[in-house]
Amino acid sequence: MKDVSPPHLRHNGRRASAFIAPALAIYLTIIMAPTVATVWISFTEWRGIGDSPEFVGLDNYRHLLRSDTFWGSFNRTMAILVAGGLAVFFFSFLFTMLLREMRAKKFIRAVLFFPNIVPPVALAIAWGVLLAPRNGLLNGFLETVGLDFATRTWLAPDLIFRSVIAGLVWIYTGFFITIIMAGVDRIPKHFYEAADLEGATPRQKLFKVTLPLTWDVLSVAAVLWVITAIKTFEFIYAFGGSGTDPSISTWTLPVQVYAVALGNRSPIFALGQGSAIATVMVVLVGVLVILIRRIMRRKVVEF
Amino acid sequence: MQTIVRLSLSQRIGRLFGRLTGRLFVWVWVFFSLAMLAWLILAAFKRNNTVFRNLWALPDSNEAHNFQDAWDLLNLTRTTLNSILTVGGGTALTMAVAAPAAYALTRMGFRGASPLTSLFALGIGVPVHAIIIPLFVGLSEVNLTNNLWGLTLAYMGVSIPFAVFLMTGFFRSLPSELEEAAVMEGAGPLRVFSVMLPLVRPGMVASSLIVAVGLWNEFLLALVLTYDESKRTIGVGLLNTFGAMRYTSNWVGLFASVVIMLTPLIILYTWMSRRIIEGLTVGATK
Amino acid sequence: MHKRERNRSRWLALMAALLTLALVAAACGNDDDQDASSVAPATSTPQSGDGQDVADTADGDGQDSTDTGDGQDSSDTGDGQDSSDTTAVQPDEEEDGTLRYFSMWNEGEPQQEVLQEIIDSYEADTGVDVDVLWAGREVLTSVRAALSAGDPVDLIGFEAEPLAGALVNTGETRSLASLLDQQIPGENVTVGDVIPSSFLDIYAVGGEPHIMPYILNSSGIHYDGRRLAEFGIERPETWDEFIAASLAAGENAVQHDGLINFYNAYWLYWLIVRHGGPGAFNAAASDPTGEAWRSDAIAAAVEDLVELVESGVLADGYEGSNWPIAQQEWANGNGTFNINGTWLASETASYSSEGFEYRLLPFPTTEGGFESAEVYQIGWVVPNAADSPSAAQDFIAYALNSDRLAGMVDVAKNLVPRSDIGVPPELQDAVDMLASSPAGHRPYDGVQGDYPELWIEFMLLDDQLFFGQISGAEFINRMADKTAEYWASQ
Amino acid sequence: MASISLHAVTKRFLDDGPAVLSGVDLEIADGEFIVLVGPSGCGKTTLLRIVAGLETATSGELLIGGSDMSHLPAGDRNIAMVFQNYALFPHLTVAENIGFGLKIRGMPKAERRSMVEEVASLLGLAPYLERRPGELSGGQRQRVAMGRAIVRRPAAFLMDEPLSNLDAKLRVEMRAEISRMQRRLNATTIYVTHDQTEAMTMGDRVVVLNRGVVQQIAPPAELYQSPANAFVAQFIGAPTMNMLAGSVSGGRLAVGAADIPLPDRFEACSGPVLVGARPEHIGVADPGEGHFKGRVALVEHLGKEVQVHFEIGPVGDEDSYVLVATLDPGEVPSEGSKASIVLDVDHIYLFDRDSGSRLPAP
Repeated sequence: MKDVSPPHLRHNGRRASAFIAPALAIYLTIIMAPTVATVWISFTEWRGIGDSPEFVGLDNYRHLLRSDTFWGSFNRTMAILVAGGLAVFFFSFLFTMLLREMRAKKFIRAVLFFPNIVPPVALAIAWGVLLAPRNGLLNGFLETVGLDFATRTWLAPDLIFRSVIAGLVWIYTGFFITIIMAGVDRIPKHFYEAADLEGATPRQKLFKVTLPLTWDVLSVAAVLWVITAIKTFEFIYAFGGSGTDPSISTWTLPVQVYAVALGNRSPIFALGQGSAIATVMVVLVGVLVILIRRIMRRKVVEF
Repeated sequence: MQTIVRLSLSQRIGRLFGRLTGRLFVWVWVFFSLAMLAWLILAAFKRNNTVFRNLWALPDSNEAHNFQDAWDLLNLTRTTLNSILTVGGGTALTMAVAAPAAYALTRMGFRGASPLTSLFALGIGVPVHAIIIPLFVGLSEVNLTNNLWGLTLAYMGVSIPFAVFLMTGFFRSLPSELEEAAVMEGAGPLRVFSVMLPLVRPGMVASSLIVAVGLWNEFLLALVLTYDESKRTIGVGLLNTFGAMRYTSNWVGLFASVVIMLTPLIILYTWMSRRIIEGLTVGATK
Repeated sequence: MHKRERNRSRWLALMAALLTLALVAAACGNDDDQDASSVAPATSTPQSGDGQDVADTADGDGQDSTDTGDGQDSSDTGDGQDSSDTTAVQPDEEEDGTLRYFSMWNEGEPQQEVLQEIIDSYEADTGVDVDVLWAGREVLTSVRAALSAGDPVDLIGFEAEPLAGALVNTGETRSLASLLDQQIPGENVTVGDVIPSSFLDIYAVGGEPHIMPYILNSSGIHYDGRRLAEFGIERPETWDEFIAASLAAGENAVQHDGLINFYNAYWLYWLIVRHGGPGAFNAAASDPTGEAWRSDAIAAAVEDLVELVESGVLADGYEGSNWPIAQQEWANGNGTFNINGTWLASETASYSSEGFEYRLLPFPTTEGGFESAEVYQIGWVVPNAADSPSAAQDFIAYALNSDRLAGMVDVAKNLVPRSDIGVPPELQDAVDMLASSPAGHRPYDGVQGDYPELWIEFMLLDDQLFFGQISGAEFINRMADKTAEYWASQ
Repeated sequence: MASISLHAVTKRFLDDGPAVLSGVDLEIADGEFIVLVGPSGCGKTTLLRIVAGLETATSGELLIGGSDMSHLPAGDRNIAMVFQNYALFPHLTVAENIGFGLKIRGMPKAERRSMVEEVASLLGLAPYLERRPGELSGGQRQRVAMGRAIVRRPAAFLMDEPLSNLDAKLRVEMRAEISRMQRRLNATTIYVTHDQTEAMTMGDRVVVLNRGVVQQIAPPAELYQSPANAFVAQFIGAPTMNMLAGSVSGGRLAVGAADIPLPDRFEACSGPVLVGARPEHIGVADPGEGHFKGRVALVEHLGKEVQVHFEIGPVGDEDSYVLVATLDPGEVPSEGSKASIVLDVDHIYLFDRDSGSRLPAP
């Protein structure tokens, strides 16, 4: 095939590779090769350096399928993804709509975004202090204002994970408001003016103007949420506290990877096992991202 | 603003009410976030034995030594230095390789740019947990565990995908004439790049901030790839402090540590929040 | 320190009690049945008059160390051949005068302060540079990282169970047999003279000690002595009495941090050991068919646990209490009982209410059940990968000096394995418990250390039982299945 | 300065895609000012970029100063280009922008400075040398872009609609200025525009392009007076030439109901044709005379003259068509009135109905 690119771009494959090579090399070494290696390790039983990995085929996966701990972690991860996701997107949209007409918009957005730059350990400490069963700020507040009946053992087994999700929603809503608001702000004002002239209700404006015109941004946001939800580790790990292992009732997939493969108070160093869970995470992200792109791609509108 | 459709009184009241409750809700959320921060800051000045007794009391004495304790326990001079080295170094090096890569991917029009861009984007979805085991083993093999260079390298690796993603957004938004003008004037690829680079300075600043904040708060890699006290970063330091504080039940000291860690972030944030927020949105909406 | 003198006699009894522990350990299905039983003769040696003789075990190697005051080769079991292998390696290695020590303590904990003092004086006395890492409880993660990186780790100090599970049982530690003959600097005794072999034998490999304890813990139910009087309650001894006492002990009778899985596990593990005897829990976990879970003893234990949960004596919100909140409350006088390790006195010392009288209730007995005490050691190991193994041994010997180790008693309020140092007054009950107990067992009956993966599944199910989410029968069925599955996958 | 030759230049962006340029042949003399004009999408910018080296021709040959440059990178062709939106580097000062190419060529600072100042004073930019482009007006930016092109004395200038971002008044001024500058520098120049006024006023010769094919290359006057085909005839001239379908036989032209005798120069023609008549060659005849009967649909007063739209044929009929005439203000009929319309047959053009080419071939 004849090269018809302009002369200054002619040898750009070669020139560009000089530009890309450093980033690509590091990326492949630090991200891609280890990912592949993780998949491979997931088919072995291995305690780490000094021990030789023994190929065990799908044993690790079979073991996971039967493990209550794994399914607990899996379900909690999915709970963050789905329940947390619905809440995050609901609040993000609600706030975006409300903030459009509020004067302190920038200030509020900055406050809501703030948890995203705070170390998750600090957030986890704060969240723990808030929800402690006795002495907790929330219960203390409720008692102070006379709402004693509303106090709960927020960290009891039936509530603890909802409390964790609530914490994540509190943290991430600010982030997604920011993204969605940017998408909404891109929509030219005249669409809304036209809708107003036609007498559209706020709900109609949301469904007929805002949603279709922010669809591509929403698709990016949804992908980011999937990644965020499945990756979330620091907050949950630190929420269980340091110095002891996080309670098994708060384990998610990444926490379990850490607990079985990397460390813990009484470590197992089951690298094969941990890699199998990590592989499940990668597959989960992959499948969901592809799914979201498929579902949301068609409806992109140019304006 | 004019509306053609007339609303009945009850509809109008309903709408007003809806808007007011909505705004109230927003302010409650904002207040809640600020109140929690305020409580932590105040608690850092309280006494350990009364801090949970009287939740809403103001500090009755200035327990500044909480901060001294926290400072020592966090080993703050050391951990801050380590964090600045690894986060600063990691961010600078990430941008140093991500910017040319993003430039080449968007502006050099070579075949394969698009699949390569996707390949980089793929990395955003890879959880750290999926790489950390082989990464740890591999870095051990080359003696880069428990080593700030090794950690910096790992930080580069995990930051590159997002940085490239953000920077391609910024580069894509530049007009191609500028580049062509440079080419016409006889500039080679490096020169053209150096002419284009200042044009994406806002993008560089925003991307650096986002990468740096992410790394500053990171602790899994630091926890697994280093173990030595002298190699601890501030994120791991806070986690360890949390652990130690629980054994000694020095809650106010813990709050003081949190406050110490938050202070630079709050200052940075009040100063730079617009940049951070806008930088993020360019990446997501372009 | 006249306290120490007073306590000395109690120690004699304690040591005697511990003799049986090795037997239990041998029986409870550690992989090395052979090795464990080979130690048995040694442990059955002594009933003799003074503590040092009791402690004097047979592990001394062939060569006589002449400076150990009293001749002690009497009970030599003749395994000198074995240990000479290990001793032979050590002198050849080049040591650089630095000792890399990974410790489980966090900075600011009293034990850390005591150790720091020992380290400082060791450095001053010997010129050896001790490079210590206060790693906290995830110390083994750091150890793994260091070993993988090929960095030297000469000495690791941690709880014996995870040490055994993660390092000793996988053959990554050195024999400390030669250490037993080493003289303790500043004293005219050897290590073997003062550390009872019964402790060492629990985690021995091939008859040789690998973990050298420096702190001794146990667990039981703690209370403020003044409170029972306040409520007019007799000190309960049996399970039924304990439940009755708890019901009478006012609000939040039993404080408990329910978010700590292994605190929750205390109850059931103790109940199983009480009903089925030491080793019963371990036996259930090590039964490849899982059927051992269906024993009467375990059924009775589960029934008792359900009784505890349903009686309502557990403090409000115990399921959602994150350590150390419940123990803080308890130490502040809100609540009567708290099941915990004997470190509780040390941990709560800084915030307990004024005049707090630390008392310990041995875990209540059950009808027709067994008596036994938990022996929870914290000790040192020297990994195979150590660069300076002999410096590590020197340090251990140095730190075991009675004046230096006394800091663990006086400052950190812990028990130590040396009989001649004494006990902190807060732990008088613990010593009495250990001394009067006819038998001993490992923490969690060794399940945590021996089967860490199964242990996680156990804690998960135990939590559900403890929080009233599943029935006793369901628990037993699922635990039996889990165990069978676990063994099938091994 | 140098001549530029294009031989059979063809460009496809996709291998099997449509040709954006097909078989373009063009000889540009040294110092000549050539304007490329055509509707948007006709390929004029692509042609310019091929000369610049920003695109490569799929086939064909490009010679600059007699040597083949087809495969030389843009920077090595010694050509300067002025972009539509000026493409000034926003972070550089005016002086740095102008001197950019000199700097790349490694010219010493002092020498560079004096050249930049010389060019700046030529363009009236001397007071602004230390400003950045963002602080300049549109016209000034345009001059900076010119300056950057001029300063390195290139073999040729390429200009890609350089005036389209200016307002109408400024555009007229700059047009003249560029022409003056070009003459003064005697620089070979290729100028792309879609504005026929610019084409007619500035070019020594004009190249009319349509759909990638050169329609005609000629000086402006010739282009107007002697268009090679119907496309050129309609593209050049404002208002547009009227174009009617008709047929010729026996020296007579039939258009609708009209039957018009043709002058001798058309004697070789016959068959279906397009009749082209410029508005100034359409007049009003006395009632009863004239070639067409129509209504005055619209009258536009432009001052010096008046444009009148005549509608021929029944109102609303799809066969109806409009003829536009330019009349003197004195002879304007009133809107809505009936009118007889006459063609100035001495000035009409005939084109082949199928190929559009001029009849008889010039």
